[in-house]
Amino acid sequence: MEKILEVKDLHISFHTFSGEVQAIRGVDFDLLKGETLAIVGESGSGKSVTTKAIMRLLPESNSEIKNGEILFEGKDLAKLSNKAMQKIRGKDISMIFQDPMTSLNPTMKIGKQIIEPIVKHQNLSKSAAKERAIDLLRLVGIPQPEARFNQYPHQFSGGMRQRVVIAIALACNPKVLIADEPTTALDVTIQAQILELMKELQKKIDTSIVFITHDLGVVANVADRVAVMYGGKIVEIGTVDEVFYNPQHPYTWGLISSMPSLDTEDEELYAIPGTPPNLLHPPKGDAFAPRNEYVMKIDLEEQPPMFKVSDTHYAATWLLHPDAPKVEPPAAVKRRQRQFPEKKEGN
Amino acid sequence: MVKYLTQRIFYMIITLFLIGTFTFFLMKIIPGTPFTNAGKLSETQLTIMKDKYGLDEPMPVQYMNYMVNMLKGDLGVSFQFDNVGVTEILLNSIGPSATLGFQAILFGTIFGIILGVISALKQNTWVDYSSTFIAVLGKSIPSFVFAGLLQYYIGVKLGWFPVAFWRGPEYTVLPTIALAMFPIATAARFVRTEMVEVLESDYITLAKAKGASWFDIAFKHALRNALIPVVTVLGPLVVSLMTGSLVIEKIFGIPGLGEQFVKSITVNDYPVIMGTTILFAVLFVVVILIVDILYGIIDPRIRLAGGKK
Amino acid sequence: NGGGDTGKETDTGADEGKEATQEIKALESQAIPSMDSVMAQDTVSFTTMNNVMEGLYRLDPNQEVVPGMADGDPEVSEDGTVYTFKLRDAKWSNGDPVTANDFVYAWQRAINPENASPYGPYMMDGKIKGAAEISAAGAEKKEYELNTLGVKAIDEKTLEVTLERPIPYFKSLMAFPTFYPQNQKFVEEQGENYAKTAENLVYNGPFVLSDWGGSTASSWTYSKNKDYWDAETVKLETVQWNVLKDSQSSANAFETGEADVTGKLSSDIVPQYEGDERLVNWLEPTIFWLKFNQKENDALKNPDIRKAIAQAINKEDYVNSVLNNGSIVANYAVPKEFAKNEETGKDFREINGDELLPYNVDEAKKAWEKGLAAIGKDTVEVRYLGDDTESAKKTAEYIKNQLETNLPGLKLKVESVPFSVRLDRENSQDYDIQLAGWGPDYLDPMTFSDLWLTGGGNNKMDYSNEKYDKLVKDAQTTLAQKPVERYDALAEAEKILLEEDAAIAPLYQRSSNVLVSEKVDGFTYHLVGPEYSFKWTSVK
Amino acid sequence: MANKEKLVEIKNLKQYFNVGKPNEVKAVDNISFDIYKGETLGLVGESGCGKSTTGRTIIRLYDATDGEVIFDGTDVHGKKSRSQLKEFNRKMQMIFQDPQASLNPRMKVSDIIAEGIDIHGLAKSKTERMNRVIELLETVGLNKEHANRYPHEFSGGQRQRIGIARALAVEPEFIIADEPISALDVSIQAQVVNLMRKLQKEKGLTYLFIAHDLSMVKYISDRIGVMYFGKLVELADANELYNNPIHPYTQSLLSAIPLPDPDYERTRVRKTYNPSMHNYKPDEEVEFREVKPGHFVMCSQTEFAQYKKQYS
Amino acid sequence: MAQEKITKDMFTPAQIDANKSEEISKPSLNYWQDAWLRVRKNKGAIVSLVVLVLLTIMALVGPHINDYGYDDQNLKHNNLPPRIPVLENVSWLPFDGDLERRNGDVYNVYEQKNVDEYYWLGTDSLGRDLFTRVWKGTQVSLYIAVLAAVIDMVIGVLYGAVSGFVGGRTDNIMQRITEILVGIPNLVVVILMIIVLDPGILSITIALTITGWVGMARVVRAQVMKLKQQEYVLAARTLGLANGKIIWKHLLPNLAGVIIINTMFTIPNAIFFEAFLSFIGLGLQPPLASLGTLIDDGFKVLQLYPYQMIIPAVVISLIMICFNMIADGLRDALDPKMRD
Ligand SMILES: Nc1ncnc2c1ncn2[C@@H]1O[C@H](COP(=O)(O)OP(=O)(O)OP(=O)(O)O)[C@@H](O)[C@H]1O
Ligand SMILES: Nc1ncnc2c1ncn2[C@@H]1O[C@H](COP(=O)(O)OP(=O)(O)OP(=O)(O)O)[C@@H](O)[C@H]1O
Ligand SMILES: [Mg+2]
Ligand SMILES: [Mg+2]
Repeated sequence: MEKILEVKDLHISFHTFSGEVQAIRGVDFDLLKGETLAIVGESGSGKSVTTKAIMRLLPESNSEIKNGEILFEGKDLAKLSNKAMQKIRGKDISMIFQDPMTSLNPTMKIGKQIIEPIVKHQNLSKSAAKERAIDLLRLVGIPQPEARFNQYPHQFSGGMRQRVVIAIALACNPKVLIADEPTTALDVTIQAQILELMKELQKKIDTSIVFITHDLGVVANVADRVAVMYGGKIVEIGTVDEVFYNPQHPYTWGLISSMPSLDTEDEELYAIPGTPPNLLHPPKGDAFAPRNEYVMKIDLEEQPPMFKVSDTHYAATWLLHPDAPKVEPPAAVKRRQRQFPEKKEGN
Repeated sequence: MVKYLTQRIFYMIITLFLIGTFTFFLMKIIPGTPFTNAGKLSETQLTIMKDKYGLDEPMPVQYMNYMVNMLKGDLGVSFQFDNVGVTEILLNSIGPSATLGFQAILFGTIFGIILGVISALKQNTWVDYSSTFIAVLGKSIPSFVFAGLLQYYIGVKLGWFPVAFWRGPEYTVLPTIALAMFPIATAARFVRTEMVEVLESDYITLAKAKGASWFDIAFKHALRNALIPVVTVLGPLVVSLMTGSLVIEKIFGIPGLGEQFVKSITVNDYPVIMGTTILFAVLFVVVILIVDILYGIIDPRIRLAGGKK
Repeated sequence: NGGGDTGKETDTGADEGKEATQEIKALESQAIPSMDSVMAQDTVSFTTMNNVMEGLYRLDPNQEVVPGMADGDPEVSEDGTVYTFKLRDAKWSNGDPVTANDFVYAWQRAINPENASPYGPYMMDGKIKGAAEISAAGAEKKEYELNTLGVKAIDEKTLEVTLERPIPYFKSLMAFPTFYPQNQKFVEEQGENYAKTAENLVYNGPFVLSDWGGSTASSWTYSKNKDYWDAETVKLETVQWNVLKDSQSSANAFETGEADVTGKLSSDIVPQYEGDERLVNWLEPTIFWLKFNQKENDALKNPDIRKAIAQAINKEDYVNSVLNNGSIVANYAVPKEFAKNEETGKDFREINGDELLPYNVDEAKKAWEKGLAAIGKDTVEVRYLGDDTESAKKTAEYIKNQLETNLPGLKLKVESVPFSVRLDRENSQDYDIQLAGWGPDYLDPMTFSDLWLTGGGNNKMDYSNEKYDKLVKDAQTTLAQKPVERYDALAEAEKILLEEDAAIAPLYQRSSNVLVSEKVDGFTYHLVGPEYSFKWTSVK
Repeated sequence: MANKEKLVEIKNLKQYFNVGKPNEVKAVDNISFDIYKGETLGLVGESGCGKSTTGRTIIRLYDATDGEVIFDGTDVHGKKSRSQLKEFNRKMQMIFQDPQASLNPRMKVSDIIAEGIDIHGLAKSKTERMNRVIELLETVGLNKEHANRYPHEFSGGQRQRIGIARALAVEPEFIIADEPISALDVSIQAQVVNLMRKLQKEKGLTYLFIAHDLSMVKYISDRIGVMYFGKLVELADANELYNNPIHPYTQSLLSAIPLPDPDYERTRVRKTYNPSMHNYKPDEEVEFREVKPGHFVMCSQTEFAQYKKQYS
Repeated sequence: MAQEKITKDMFTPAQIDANKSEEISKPSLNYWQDAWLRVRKNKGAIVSLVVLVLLTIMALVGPHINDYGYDDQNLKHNNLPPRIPVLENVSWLPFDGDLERRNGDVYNVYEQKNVDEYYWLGTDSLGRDLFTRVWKGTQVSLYIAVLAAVIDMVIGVLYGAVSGFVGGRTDNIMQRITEILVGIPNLVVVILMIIVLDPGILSITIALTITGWVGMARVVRAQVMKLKQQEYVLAARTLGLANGKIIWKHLLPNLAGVIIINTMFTIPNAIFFEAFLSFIGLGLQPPLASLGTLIDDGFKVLQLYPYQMIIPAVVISLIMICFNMIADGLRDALDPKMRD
């Protein structure tokens, strides 16, 4: 399939009072046309920074792309002028944010907020734009869109606001949609509706989606492929089945084990010990090493490369090195793994 | 809304009543008479004059009379001006003051906002620093100094605008600028602080993500959200500017309320002092009400009936 | 010296050959509070009336009393208490003739307690017969008869005035606007509206008032009155007035040609025009002095201490460096260049000279020691009361510094208060030392001398000296018609006041400064009452 | 469990906001339930349904509009003396949702934790106070080095543990945990939940655990109550509720939970809930009824009959 | 990645102390230390702080540096422009004792008046040394600034905090009271004070106390209404903390930023309010001066002796700019949001 977006060896730093924060330390991935790539990882692992870098929305004052390319349809976005970037934003690539409560301008009517990108990018007349906006509202399932058009955000419920944000993102039929935790702030029932809506719309306009979340349940629901981030790097990437049923990286194991399933009863939940790495002083070796039960000496010395597990599945852990001792993944993971080969054959 | 307004107006009346009462009794304990040539008056003549102006009545009676007359809309007769009603004096002098005040607020706010927006956009650059500098200067140097400098350099040396008097639009230019320095400084500082915060909010990021230009972001998206505190501080400022700045009016020879008020205080012209105070207070409470209504207009989330009490 | 003309004859301007437009722009420090001559009480009103109306007499550029509505000099009775004035043919601006009854009407209005005129009783009580009685009756809410006032219209053109006692300066008093005539018919027609705006007035002066919207108006115009009896003397077509209080602004307006004549300048501005011909300066008959309240303060009751204080202030430095506006040192209690003896034509000051209580540190120190010994103290603390104006405060600073430096052991506590508060405290004698000034309303030393009579309305410092009282009383009564003796008595009294008692410590006699453009010819100011006359002014 | 001792009884509790104004909100509308000693009662429901309000009213952050909260036999909302109130404050504590917002950024961790100790005079001396703080820190898995630090130096999970330590400092019997894990990320949620369970075992604590994430709630709770628009619509044993949800809203809620299992997700069908589906008649009494032993459902008489037939 | 370095033995399990990862690697700084670190990185704030300290030192020491007392009058030497040894020879510096007449003539006043002394910043109309007076005035103005700040912080903050925290009827009444206070023109209030008070520092203090804090009270009230819903406040309440202590321990420290910024708005107002009070005779007793009164006085002779106004104006502007820069720095440093 055609690659629409490629991120190559991206390094991003922030200059803060305390020093240089190396938030992204070599991120590689690509996004295929029409697919959904989920990025998971704990808080602070660099998910948002990666996506903001794609949109060039990082604060100009203290952020710096130290290295790497962001190729969108062959153009390197990192090198585009501001003007040119404005043309791409909202038209070719658009974005949905985590919190629907804060991502709409409280003092601007909903309609105006939707019309804005349409007028800006599609050269439609005001009335045509309005029609399009109302269509969009209807499309995302807002009842009485004509009446709602002239209301303010505070008159909408959380779920409806998130629909509006989605409508804005979809206004110009973007080729890439980046959703940064679009449902974290919503409760489960509404989350489910929004996820359904997004999938439905994706089918209609065939966009590619980068979906950020730390909820593995949501990932399982929406993703075609999954990238797991830790400490500013992607540590594992693969299809959703591969990552869920045959995870390779100890961090992924930890993530999966820490979620109770409906049949976990009295046993204690697995909790990854320790705290995330301090990106002001990133460790020399594997960033995950201090929290890794299976840590080896090499983890403390060298950063692991991406080891190939299958054509679509890679993981950055020394455990995959041929010299590494074989380790047993935790029970919770093994339970899934057992089912996996059958599934794979079934596919 | 109606209920809210009635309640507000009820409070306004109480406030006005208290202010009126306070000022009235204050007038009475001020030493001295309202008669400018009191030094030359004999006892008999003083008695005659007090009698004429009702100053010989017992205090409670004078108070009742005043309050009753005020309710009828009669603010009494001035002492310093022969046979001239206070209402007439106020009406005559509020015009120039209000015109100036309005222009100064308008110009000051617009200019201040632009200054504030620019420095928020260019945070921590020399643009920002110089606008901060201007703002601090505007706050730390009294307006009469600007007035004096403007009059001398622009009026006398360059001759671009008339140095004084009140005869038409061109006469308002210099005093307006002098008077606007303070609102400029205030608006600029507040807008900057608030804008910096607003510019970090999610909806601004979303606006950027939509591909909006910096101009749209600053003026269409951010500004309105940054205006609430500006409105809060400018509200009372409007009143004080509209009711006149005595020094500016003195320097530019403007027949306004500020000058009038100071004059009436120095000559103990009680009715004019009272009248001005009440006018001031009315304007003040009305402006506060307008500010609260403006909140609702600027920010649709704040509904009158709900949030603010 | 009378003042009058400024700017020596210069050829500039005349070269142009074409007739200059007779228009002047002038500045005034405040609006006109009242154009009703009966109700007016301030200089701006008086000045305006002086130019658009006229009484029996007016002051000319040499400060001489010249006939106005009166036709020549009055006939005075033997005892000097009955004056009979003949009126000339003159018209109000509405065409009505000016009659004797207009005077009677106006004067009766001025004394009528119902009107509570602020100046009427002050100018008339004790002078015009019956005035004091009417006032008293009014104050006690008793019946009174306005006809009992000593003013009668013998016929259309003859006015008879009866005085309480002979008043040598009575003619000059008649130039004061409170004694102007009023057109009865017009006033009664207008009722409440009389004098509200320029349209609600009739004029009989050199100009008529126009474009005056009333008391709060900040500009107005004098336009030449074609019907004025002496219209041919009047050259100016218009004088356009604007209110501008700030001196610096006035100077700026003057510089840009927006004003040809400014109001009186504060002393800060004067040095800017040092040596500039356009700065017109004259000595006012206003003296500033320190009043010593002798009611309670033991130290101030002691004449030596008072003398010490009076002599310890370097007035020379003060007028030259602090005021720096042409004001002069005053070592006297009656001003210079003020009252001339009607018989000899000599200035009152020539009798006593002007070294009555001069600056002398040694003397002051001696007196101080003596005084301290007498009261048995070596430190004295007194309160100093002054106005809260800029210059009064500067004066206070200077005096405090001088006294505390020159008189060891003296401490001054300065209190600067608004004018009305100062008056109030003066009335209740709630002060120790007070900086006060006195400006006269008529041209006679008596306006200064009677201030210090025992229990006098303006004494307010418990000063009392029988000899002083006798001399002044004599001047008022027995010597009233003997100008030379009268002046001598008053001069003698002044010596007692200052040299013997040091009841007050005179500081300076104030001078006025205005800017007058070169094109203005015949700029005329006055020393009492109204400030300016434009009757004799023209554009070169 | 029904025979266990009741610790808290909530009877007909109502909490309305802006009473009498046009924007009146019935945040909690007449709910009743009991909490037994030593159990964890989970409370779930969609955002804005009144979960937090219920918790806050129970702990008296709000004065109830109506109803009673009986704690250990006395009515919490009855007028009480200062000392009684203090005692009550000691026995009942709360853990908040936002670990960032619930710690004063300007206070040291030791002072935050010791606040309750100070208020209730639980330490006689400085050293005793400090020892107590250290003990608490260790209880929640932090160490004494952390005592002198400020909240912003901690990660979310650590902050939440500090919040727990603060609540524990006064040795409460009953803790209301208002979405204690919603703001945390998955791996840290596990830490906090483990800690809470450990403490419960060790100290015999009773929890009211508010959340909207049902899988965690199921894991930690003994019984679960489901709220909808200010009303409690279903209350049952955790397993029972999961396996046999009766109220259509509960069913819809359960069907919406995404599980970390792609296969399951591909086949999941979501049920929707629409309050009008009940078709209640105006005069029908909709009440909280016991459909099965220990399993209560908000239903009308007809529904009750139907549920009974269907589920038991 | 250097493959050759990788050896087999590197693939043996390593020992890592699990507890170690709970440790925080940053050194422990307390809140204020941390804030100070941030302020220190803000160059503007630091330069301003240094300047302000220098100004303060000068305010204390300045009046004693030369031989002139702040109230020594010498009328022979009045209205002299600044002249400084050495610098007087640098032509573009205004320290040569020259003045310009209205007509543009430049003349040396010292020569004209035969003065040999040097007055570094010139003299005023009473011949007092401006250098000494300016620093004396700085003393007073700094006092006023501090006073205003204290009043703002004590009364304004407390009033606003109580009003906002208690809410309801109390809030309503307290708001009405401030409305009345603001509604009465300042001038009228001042008249009242003239009657009751003796002029001097005390009456300045009282005057400021009556009117100076209202703005702060409003801002604080609004903020408190926001903050009191914060969970840490609720937490304190569930622990049984009394309201007063909640305000003191929890709310006030978190208002620091707002309070600082608002104080910066109060200070210049206070400095000129003092000048105004002095102007009407309620403020400082001459010969004492403040920067405000010096500016007032200097303004009168601006065109004649411009230095008499410019010098105090420069000092006051310097003080205000420093205050503002420091305030900005502090605000940023104290803002928890600005932390990394
Ligand atoms: N503007 C900034 N200045 C300094 N550091 C920043 C900035 N933005 C992000 N960072 C740092 O970059 C790192 C990655 O942050 P990022 O927001 O990408 O995390 P995330 O994976 O999206 O986490 P979350 O799940 O909490 O959203 C963090 O350590 C963060 O502190
Ligand atoms: N102080 C208050 N004043 C007015 N209304 C309030 C107040 N507090 C809560 N409400 C309203 O009461 C209802 C219930 O709120 P509550 O916070 O209890 O919901 P919740 O179930 O905890 O939601 P969430 O999951 O979002 O925390 C909401 O509609 C809310 O808007
Ligand atoms: Mg993020
Ligand atoms: Mg809640």
